[in-house]
Amino acid sequence: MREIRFNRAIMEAMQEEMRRDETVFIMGEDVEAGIMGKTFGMIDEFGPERIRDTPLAEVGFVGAAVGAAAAGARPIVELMFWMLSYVAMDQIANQAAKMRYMFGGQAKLPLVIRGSAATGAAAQHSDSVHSIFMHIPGLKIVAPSTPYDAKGLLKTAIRDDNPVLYFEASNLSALRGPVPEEEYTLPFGVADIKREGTDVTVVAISRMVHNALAAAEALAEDGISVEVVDPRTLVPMDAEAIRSSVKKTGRLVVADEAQPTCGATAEIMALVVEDEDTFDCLDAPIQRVARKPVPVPFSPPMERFMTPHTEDIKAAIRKVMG
Amino acid sequence: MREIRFNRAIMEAMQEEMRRDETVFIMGEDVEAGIMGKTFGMIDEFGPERIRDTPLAEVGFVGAAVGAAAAGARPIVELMFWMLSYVAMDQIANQAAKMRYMFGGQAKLPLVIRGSAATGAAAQHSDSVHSIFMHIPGLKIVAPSTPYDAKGLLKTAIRDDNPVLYFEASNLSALRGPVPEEEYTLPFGVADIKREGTDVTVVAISRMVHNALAAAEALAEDGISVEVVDPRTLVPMDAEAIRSSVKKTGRLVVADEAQPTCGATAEIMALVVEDEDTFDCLDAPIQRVARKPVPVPFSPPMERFMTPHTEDIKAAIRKVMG
Amino acid sequence: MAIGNEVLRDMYTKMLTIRHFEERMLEQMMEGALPGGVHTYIGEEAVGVGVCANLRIEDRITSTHRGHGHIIAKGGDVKRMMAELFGKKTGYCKGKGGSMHIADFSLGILGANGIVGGGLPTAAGSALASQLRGDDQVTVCFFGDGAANQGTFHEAVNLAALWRLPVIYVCENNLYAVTTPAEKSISIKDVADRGASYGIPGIAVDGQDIMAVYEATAEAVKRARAGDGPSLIECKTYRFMGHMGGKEVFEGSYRTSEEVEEWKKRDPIVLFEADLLKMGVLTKADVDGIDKQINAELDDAVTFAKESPLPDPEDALEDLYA
Amino acid sequence: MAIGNEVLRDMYTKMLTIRHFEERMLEQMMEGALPGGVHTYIGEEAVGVGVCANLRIEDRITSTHRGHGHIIAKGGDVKRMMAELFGKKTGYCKGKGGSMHIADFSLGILGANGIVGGGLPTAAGSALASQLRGDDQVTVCFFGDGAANQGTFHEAVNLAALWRLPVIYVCENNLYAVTTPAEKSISIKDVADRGASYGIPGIAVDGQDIMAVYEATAEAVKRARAGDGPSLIECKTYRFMGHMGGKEVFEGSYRTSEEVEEWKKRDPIVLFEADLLKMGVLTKADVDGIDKQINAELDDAVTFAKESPLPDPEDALEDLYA
Ligand SMILES: Cc1ncc(C[n+]2csc(CCOP(=O)(O)OP(=O)(O)O)c2C)c(N)n1
Ligand SMILES: Cc1ncc(C[n+]2csc(CCOP(=O)(O)OP(=O)(O)O)c2C)c(N)n1
Ligand SMILES: [Mg+2]
Ligand SMILES: [Mg+2]
Repeated sequence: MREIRFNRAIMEAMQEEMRRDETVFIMGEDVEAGIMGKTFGMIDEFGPERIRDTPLAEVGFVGAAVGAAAAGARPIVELMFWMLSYVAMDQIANQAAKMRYMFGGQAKLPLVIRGSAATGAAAQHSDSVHSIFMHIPGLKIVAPSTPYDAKGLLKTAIRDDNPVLYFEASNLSALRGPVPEEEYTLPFGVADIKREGTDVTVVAISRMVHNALAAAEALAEDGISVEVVDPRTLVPMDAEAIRSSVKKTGRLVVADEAQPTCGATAEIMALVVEDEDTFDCLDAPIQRVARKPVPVPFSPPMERFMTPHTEDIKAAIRKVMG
Repeated sequence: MREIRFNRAIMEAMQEEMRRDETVFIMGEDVEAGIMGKTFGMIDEFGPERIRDTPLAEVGFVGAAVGAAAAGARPIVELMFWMLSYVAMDQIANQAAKMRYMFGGQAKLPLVIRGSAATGAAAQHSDSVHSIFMHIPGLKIVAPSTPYDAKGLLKTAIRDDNPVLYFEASNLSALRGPVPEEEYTLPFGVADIKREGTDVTVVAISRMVHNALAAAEALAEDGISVEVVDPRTLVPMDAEAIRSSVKKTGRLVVADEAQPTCGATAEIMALVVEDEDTFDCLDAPIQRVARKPVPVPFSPPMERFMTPHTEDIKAAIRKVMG
Repeated sequence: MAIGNEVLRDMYTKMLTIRHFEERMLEQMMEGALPGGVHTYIGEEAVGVGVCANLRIEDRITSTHRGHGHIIAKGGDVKRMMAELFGKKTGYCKGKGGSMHIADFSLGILGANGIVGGGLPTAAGSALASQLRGDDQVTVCFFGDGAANQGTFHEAVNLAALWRLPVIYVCENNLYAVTTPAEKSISIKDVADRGASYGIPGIAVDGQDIMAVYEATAEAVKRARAGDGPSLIECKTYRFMGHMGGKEVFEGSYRTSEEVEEWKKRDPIVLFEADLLKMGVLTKADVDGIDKQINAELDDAVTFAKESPLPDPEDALEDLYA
Repeated sequence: MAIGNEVLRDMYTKMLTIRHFEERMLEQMMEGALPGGVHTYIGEEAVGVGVCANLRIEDRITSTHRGHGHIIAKGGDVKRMMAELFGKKTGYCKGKGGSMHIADFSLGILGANGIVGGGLPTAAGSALASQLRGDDQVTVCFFGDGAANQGTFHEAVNLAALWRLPVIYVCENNLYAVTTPAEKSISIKDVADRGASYGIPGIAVDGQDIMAVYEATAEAVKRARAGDGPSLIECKTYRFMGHMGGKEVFEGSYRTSEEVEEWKKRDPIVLFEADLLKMGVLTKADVDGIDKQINAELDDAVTFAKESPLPDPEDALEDLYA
């Protein structure tokens, strides 16, 4: 199968869906020039109406996307970085997420908001915020780890009639991976076992899937068999797949690039320990691998120190192996 | 000891601190008229400079409070309801929380933001958002359950040189409780055992403390001895107190009025199961008691159904008792 | 003005329907039948009706926390509105929304909003959907004097102006945001003058004079349908009741009863009725007939609301996702 | 204008220091010595220097992502700045901030900001702190043409106008926000005209002419110190380099090289130097001497930055709370 980059997979998904449905359009800062790489050149095919540069006004244009969706269009919003969701938070958390429900099911909000997080850009550009939005009912949340998943899930997101937040992890943009030429979509709420194993389960989110696979590979040499589960969508979350894996292995490590406190890692731990059958199979304390609880510092030695890496996953696995 | 209402305790804390330090002032919407009850009448003593009505502009006045704090004043911001933090999110999450750190320790930000959540006011007014802010390093988070704690913790918050978010639970405002006439403050990061017990630990947050105590009382008749732990501050979190209690009882229920997913409940569960010693003492799956995962609906039967109550805590306790 | 007599009669009927609807609602509130708070439109009827008389069914509006008048003006069904206020299953939102979240997408009512200023960007987005489709529908956004100071005002109106969106921003300046007088929250006298910041027409009209509102809107709608972009209309008006419910506790403290009485002399319904009688559009008998008919309709609405079933508690779990 | 020759010389020196600082930084960037991105101030030196020449040490500024010029203009130390860009422990933020978060509270530099528009409310707050204390310090807020469309602009300037805060809003209109031309993001020609929305003076000046900037600021500072409230000054200027780093990939696509060349003819340093030579404030020999002196200082700064130690990884855990 051909291999393409993560960013290319995202672009292809948008191109295909825009060809398929003319109500789909993209809006965001500098999308016409395509400075984030994911819309670069799309202006030529789709023109400035559908590759729509916005003023520097996140609550304005995110809110406009919400209203456009409520009125029958299908916007894709590009946030340069996800920290900009803080600026637009009300429109995401208290408008988009709640409209359908509070109107008793009247609204359809086919809206995708996508973006990445920065690295090497210090505190204000680097928050990984998916866990915050997991806390708010009414949003769907996607966190792909491979070009294949990125494309299939983004196409599904664009066809979904609900607000979908789509998180592109830092450092993945140039990752290559196999993606078929043929059209395909991937369902939400179905975890993918990225590697089978029997001794310990690692549930890893987005970029951390690759670290988990590297850790698994390394530890295989020591005779430890690691299963790597990639939830792919955080809402809906495939709790069953996670619990099944833990029931098999009896041990769990959870890895996410975000903050630990009230994070997706804590949620996955909770999903496991509140389930009686799974709890009964648990042979060791669960370990979480995440950022250290400080904002992201600028200088590389400090950033590296507070960011989770393959070694951290390995250490956590060794710990739960006892 | 005299008994005063929760709201009165909050007002007293502000009055005392404003008398003690003239750089402390209050700003917010309609604080002069005191429509939320907590500043009612304070205008007479402190005047409009220090009981400062703002325009309807949350990112503006929360940001102004951040700037005033950075420049040496000690603002207390009243948000009518905490959902307004969504509107001001960037100033809280990406400015106030990060400034000191990203400036290498230069800034001091003595800032308190306080507010409540509504009931009977449907989806957009009712989010309990403390878990969201727990996810963001750099903030301190207070969630008191009694007038005594409310006063002592708010005084500490006002004297703290960091941004402190102070959550006043819905339904607690009229609660009466003993509060000494003499001045006192309460430390952050020290949980309070609201009831001792030996069979099961209930960690309950804010309003749920009262439900947990009611559940404990009821189940005592069935011979179940429930320990109720009130963390009081969620950041810093007194993990040690929680773990000690669980080591003693071997069973845990966690209760919070907020959403479960990535919530404070999940975090407390994670703190327990990632700690080897505590995990080893755990005799049953942990249960969480929280809202059902939908926005808050308007109509009382539905709101009641999705809100956690004493019966839910009792059921959870019975479940972990096996 | 070439408005047909039928239209004028309909406008009068709508104004009176709003007035009586609110009065009935307050009666029910006093009887304890309403599970939540309400913001009345009494005194401001000329604005909603004068604006919406220019709209077609397919045209859309975004409304506010003080939304009942907008909804009736746009053709909303008083039965389903009243039932919603009662939290009944037959209400517009099946009891999920309550007073602050009534919507009727089939009539282009994109919903009331609990967040002040929340509808400004979504209205721009709704207009964008029309522009993208190439239809000639317009969107009207109602907002208050308080909302005129929200960042959403700036971002949304700027966006609408840049993209020449078919949207009309209608500021209902009733001189207060809760207890805060406009001069404490708007740094200039007329919100209308803020149109100049975006290069769009801004006009201030007497909001008690329905024909003035009608004419200003007619002009703006013409512009919008012709593709000439947005307009800003400020209607100077007054709420005759307290901010919430009927008479509020703060009444008198932030505005004098003389001021209230002064404004009540310019009751928009009384003024319009006098004009219509003078013009011979209505006779005294017509007026009585209309009044009777409205009262009969509202009797039905109240009965319908009372007799309708409450939602089942479990209904809370529905309507989250499409 | 009665500006002493020493002040003029100092202004010239500061401008040239900024220019050379940025050039050195770009050299270091090309050599791979900088771990993060940078936004240069080259071409805009007259703005920061012309403004800050009116300020005292105790006066405060809030800066932007394009902040190096402001910091040098306000008296910042090039050694600690350069070290910060290198991510070194000796930098202004101990390596935690990098280019976008340099601050020096001892000089009233309340920090650069990674969030466009983020400093607008905090500047108002800083001014509020002065007003509350009754000192006569002023605060200057720098922001870009892009930022002029953020909601924070509206909320903060409105607030400042209402409260007559001693703050000066300085818009650096360099015609682009990344690749987005101002006319695609600002719905009128002059940001200065937006002052009228708040009843405050708004003036547009030639940002390449340092004396024009100086004089406009002098007037605004006088107003602010006298308690007459805020002003808005728009400086029309141009960035000579790409949005980030030196020459960017998008150069040419969103602005023509003719346009760039045209603006470079109005290099603010060249213009000021010619004036000073003509006025006899400087001789050619002075110019050479200043240049030499600056270069020597910057040699030291680069050496200092290079030779300074990186932070220890664990330093990441410090400086979160006061
Ligand atoms: C963003 C936001 N801030 C504050 C509130 C609380 N609140 C509800 S209505 C209101 C006043 C609104 O004033 P205005 O816009 O003038 O509308 P009016 O009530 O006068 O019709 C306030 C402060 C809110 N709901 N949303
Ligand atoms: C709120 C926000 N939106 C978007 C960005 C990404 N971004 C960084 S700089 C920039 C352009 C800023 O333009 P302007 O305000 O004109 O300043 P300039 O770079 O031209 O000096 C953008 C869009 C950001 N950092 N913050
Ligand atoms: Mg009002
Ligand atoms: Mg610019």
